[in-house]
Amino acid sequence: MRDAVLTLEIARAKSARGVRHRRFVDRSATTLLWCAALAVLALLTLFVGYILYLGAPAISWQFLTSPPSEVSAGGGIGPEIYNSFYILGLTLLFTVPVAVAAGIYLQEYARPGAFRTLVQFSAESLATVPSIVMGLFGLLVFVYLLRWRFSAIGGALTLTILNLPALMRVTQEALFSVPQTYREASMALGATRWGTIWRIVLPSAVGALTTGVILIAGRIFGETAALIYTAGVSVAAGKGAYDLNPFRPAETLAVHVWYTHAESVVPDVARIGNGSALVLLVMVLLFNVVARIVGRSLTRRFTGR
Amino acid sequence: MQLIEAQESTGLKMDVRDLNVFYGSFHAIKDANLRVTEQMVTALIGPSGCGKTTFLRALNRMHDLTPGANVTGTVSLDGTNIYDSSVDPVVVRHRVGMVFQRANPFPKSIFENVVYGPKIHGERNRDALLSCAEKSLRRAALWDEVKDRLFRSALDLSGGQQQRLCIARVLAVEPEVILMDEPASALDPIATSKIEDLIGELKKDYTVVIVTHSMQQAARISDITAFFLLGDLIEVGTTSEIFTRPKDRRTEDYITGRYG
Amino acid sequence: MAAIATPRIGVFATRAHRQEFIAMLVLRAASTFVVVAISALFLYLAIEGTKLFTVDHVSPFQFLFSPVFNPDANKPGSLVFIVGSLSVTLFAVLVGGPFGIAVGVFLAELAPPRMVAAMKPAIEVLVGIPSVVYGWIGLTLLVPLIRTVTGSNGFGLLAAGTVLSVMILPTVITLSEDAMRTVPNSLREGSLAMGATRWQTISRVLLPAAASGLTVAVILGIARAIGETLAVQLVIGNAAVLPQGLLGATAALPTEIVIDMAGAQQGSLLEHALFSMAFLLLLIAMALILAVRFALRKRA
Amino acid sequence: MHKTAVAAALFLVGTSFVPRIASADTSITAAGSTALLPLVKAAADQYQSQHPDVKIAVSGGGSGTGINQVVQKAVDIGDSDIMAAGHPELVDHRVAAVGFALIAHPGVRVTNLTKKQIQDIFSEKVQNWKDVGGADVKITVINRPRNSGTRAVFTKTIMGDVSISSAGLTEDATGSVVTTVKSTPGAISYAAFSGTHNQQGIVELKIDGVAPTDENVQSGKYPVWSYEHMYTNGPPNAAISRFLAFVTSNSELLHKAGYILIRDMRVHESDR
Repeated sequence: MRDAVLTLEIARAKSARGVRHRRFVDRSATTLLWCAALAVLALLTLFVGYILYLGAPAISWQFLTSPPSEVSAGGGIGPEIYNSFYILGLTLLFTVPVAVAAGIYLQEYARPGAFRTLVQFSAESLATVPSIVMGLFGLLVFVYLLRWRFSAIGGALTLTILNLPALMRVTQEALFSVPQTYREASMALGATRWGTIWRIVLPSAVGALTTGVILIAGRIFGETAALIYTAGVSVAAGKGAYDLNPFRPAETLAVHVWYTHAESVVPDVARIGNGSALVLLVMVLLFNVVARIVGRSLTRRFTGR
Repeated sequence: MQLIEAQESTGLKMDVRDLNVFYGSFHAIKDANLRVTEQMVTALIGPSGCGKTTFLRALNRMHDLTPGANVTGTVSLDGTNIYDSSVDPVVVRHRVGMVFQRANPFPKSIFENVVYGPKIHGERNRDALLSCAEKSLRRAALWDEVKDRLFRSALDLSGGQQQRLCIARVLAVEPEVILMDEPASALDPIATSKIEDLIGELKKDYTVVIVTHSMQQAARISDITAFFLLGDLIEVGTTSEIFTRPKDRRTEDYITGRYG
Repeated sequence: MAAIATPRIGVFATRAHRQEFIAMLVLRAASTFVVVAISALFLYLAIEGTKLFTVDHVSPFQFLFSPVFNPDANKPGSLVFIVGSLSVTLFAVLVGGPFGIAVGVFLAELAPPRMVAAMKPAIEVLVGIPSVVYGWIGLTLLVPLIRTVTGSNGFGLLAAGTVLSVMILPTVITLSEDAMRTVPNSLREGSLAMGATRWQTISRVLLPAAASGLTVAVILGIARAIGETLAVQLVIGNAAVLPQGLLGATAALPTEIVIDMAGAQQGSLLEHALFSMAFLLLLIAMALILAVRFALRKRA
Repeated sequence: MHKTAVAAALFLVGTSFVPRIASADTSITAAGSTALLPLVKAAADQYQSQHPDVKIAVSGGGSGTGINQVVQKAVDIGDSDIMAAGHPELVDHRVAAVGFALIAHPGVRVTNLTKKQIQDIFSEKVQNWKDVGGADVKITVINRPRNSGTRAVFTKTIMGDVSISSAGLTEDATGSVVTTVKSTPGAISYAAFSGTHNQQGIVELKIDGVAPTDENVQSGKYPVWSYEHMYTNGPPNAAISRFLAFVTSNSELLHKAGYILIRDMRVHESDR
């Protein structure tokens, strides 16, 4: 009898220690995970702060608007900013319709089967193609095969293919988030599949879709490796730098950062790199903010919420 | 009144023969046969999971939308099998409308919800759409409650109002048959009674097939009742027959409350 | 009553049918384009990437396993770049992988909603920062730091690996968070109900349950790392030698391509060798996708 | 969606006419060597401001790209630091000469190296600056990529048969070479005068006691120099000839950009 009581006591003491130990491990792990997450935020703050610190002195109206210099100090990034937006616009013009259409097909139409599997596998494969490899493909097709030389349109088409999978994914996710009941209600009223998609599904998804597109636009804006051998590393002189003709070489801002460091001989490389990096970063932040605002307001407008 | 008499007194709207529905390898409906009579309310009752809703969705080819669902047998609408390869499911759904268990208004204004059907079927004239909206909302006994806020979001309506809006939306398409899948199950008693009154009104012009989990509701509003159990259609009869003199033992057990 | 076989409201129904038909055609065409794009890419690179073997008669074995890269002397051995690529990627996965998974687990299991709300846009921004800006930060902040601390010249495996570790974070975080969220709640509740602590639940029940999803997160992290070009090129040192320890300068497949492509004459052995490297990168990417499919199939 | 698709189609159709419209003007395209790019670009800027009817598009890409594209007639002018061997159809236009300086980080405390010492450094026989009379600092060799014209000139004029060790760092181009030498203690590399003369924070080393100046290049005392080439596929037309003449003769621009006028050269390639 006494022995039994004693055993129980020991067991209790042991389990109390076990509980303390388990609680300790739990707390430590929790703390560690918190630290990891905070480290990500800290890292981002560090990057933004650092680039801001480096780049702010370089920024001036003159820097943002004047043409780059090849030889002497004092070059700006005006044409590069223009080209970045120009190629971004072209890319979106091509990639959004194709990606949205393919996304709709996969999400709303395709039945499980060989064709859907093929399209999905193609999209996944395309998504992992390194951007430099895509750049070489662009070089082969647009520069060598079609003889377009280095051109804005060649760059834009290369980026179109590069960003198709991401945009398809955004489309599929936006469509997936539309409740199935909307589709059923519409079909039960005698709407066709396309009628349902056009009038109900797309308007409901347009907010999420736009947010996704703008976020990807931010990435297209900063793309570099795929453009070096397709859109080239130079801008035309004078007013020609702001040409609307897509068949001209068009160095973008991100390419300029690399190019200035790697290839140019101007003495103020650091200033140009710092300033350009800051502009790129600000654009990314801007795209993120705009994506959320526009997405929210479109959702409100198209769904009456 | 006997079932046969009742059906002969009006007319046969839909005729379901040897209907089987599979979800993948799961056999959800087994050899069901049912005749749906014009201008009457047919209620489908049975315990949860017995296949009532599955059966209902077979009547306007909603299973086309469910990947993996497979339907065999025939469902005739005015003598034409709606599963025939020459038949367009879109036209079927145009003629056989459906109201769902949970109100599912589109995230648009009340007006846009009601005129959605006419719009997709090609009506562009705004006056015509407006008068159609008013007519449908009046028929759904909702007009007085929403006439001042037609262009506000439908999602701001109460649950009961939303469900009547969904009925109005179906009415605007001018279907011949209205399928209702437990339309009042998510509503409070007052809203429920409004819907029930509405169904009573509707059968003057339409053929209604309604799934309900409430035997009282079936007794109150239907003319004909079909009892389902585990994918089998056990028994069909006039509502009074089923509730007073069921032929099958299982029906009786259910009516008297021996199943959940 | 007209038969349903012929549309009741004739003209509108046919119009709708026409639209449906055209829509279907357009959507299918767009989907087909995706297939055509990847096929053309693969085909083109396969043709250009094998000219080294078919036109220049270099043995694939020499290309893959010889460390001597001297195209002028017909010696396009790419072992250095292959090993370089694998080393920086391995480094990135060893550092960024666990870190990213930890943050993913945190977001799915522990983070209060406000923390999630703060982290999501932060991760989006990390994805959005152009790789050349990562490279720039590496070049102006990390390389001097390594130089000061270790006394090496700062360029090399350590710098490149560190930059890549940060760059794969968003991919790994997002995908591992998704993987954790797909674990059914019943497992979570079951474990907690038996008196397990939160950490025990995570480590013994949830992580194993999410294993295939986490594997996918890491694999796609690898895919991101192995193809990264400019951020690596700016800090790796671009020395065509096998990495001599963590501080040694070396080169990777993408960096070698971007450096030598500009000077390569069309049809030269060098150009063919560079395209072979690009093709190799493509094959690695494809292999990773197959690995993802395999990992996901195991779960199903 | 319809509208976007239609717009995209219209745009594509529309843009396919643009090159034809553009070619109605006098239009010259040049691509290639990045060592020559600053000069060609600056010259194009000036030339266009004097001749508004002429449009000149200049892009880089590297010497190899320049030769590739002019061979394929994708550009009118291919810029190159190196001779285009094996392409008899190309016509060589030497537009300038340029010298190349050996540059080092100031901390190495060396101002002069012999040819032999340079060979030892770049073949990694010597790995510390103290072995060539400088500070006790490890040598970091920085090279240019394999097909770089600069590297070719350096190899030909200094290294001879001694091969460059592949253990050194590689930087893409003149600009990054200079930046990296500036920031890396113990670094040594080589780059065109156009990229080194106007820089602070680096030392330009004498070779066998001869300073890297334009004057020494012109007189033939300083060994590391080469011509810069602008290739046309067949004889150039009148417009291109005029532009090439402008590049070759614009002494002010050439000097500013760090190049040497051909007519100022008192030695020739064949003299070496």
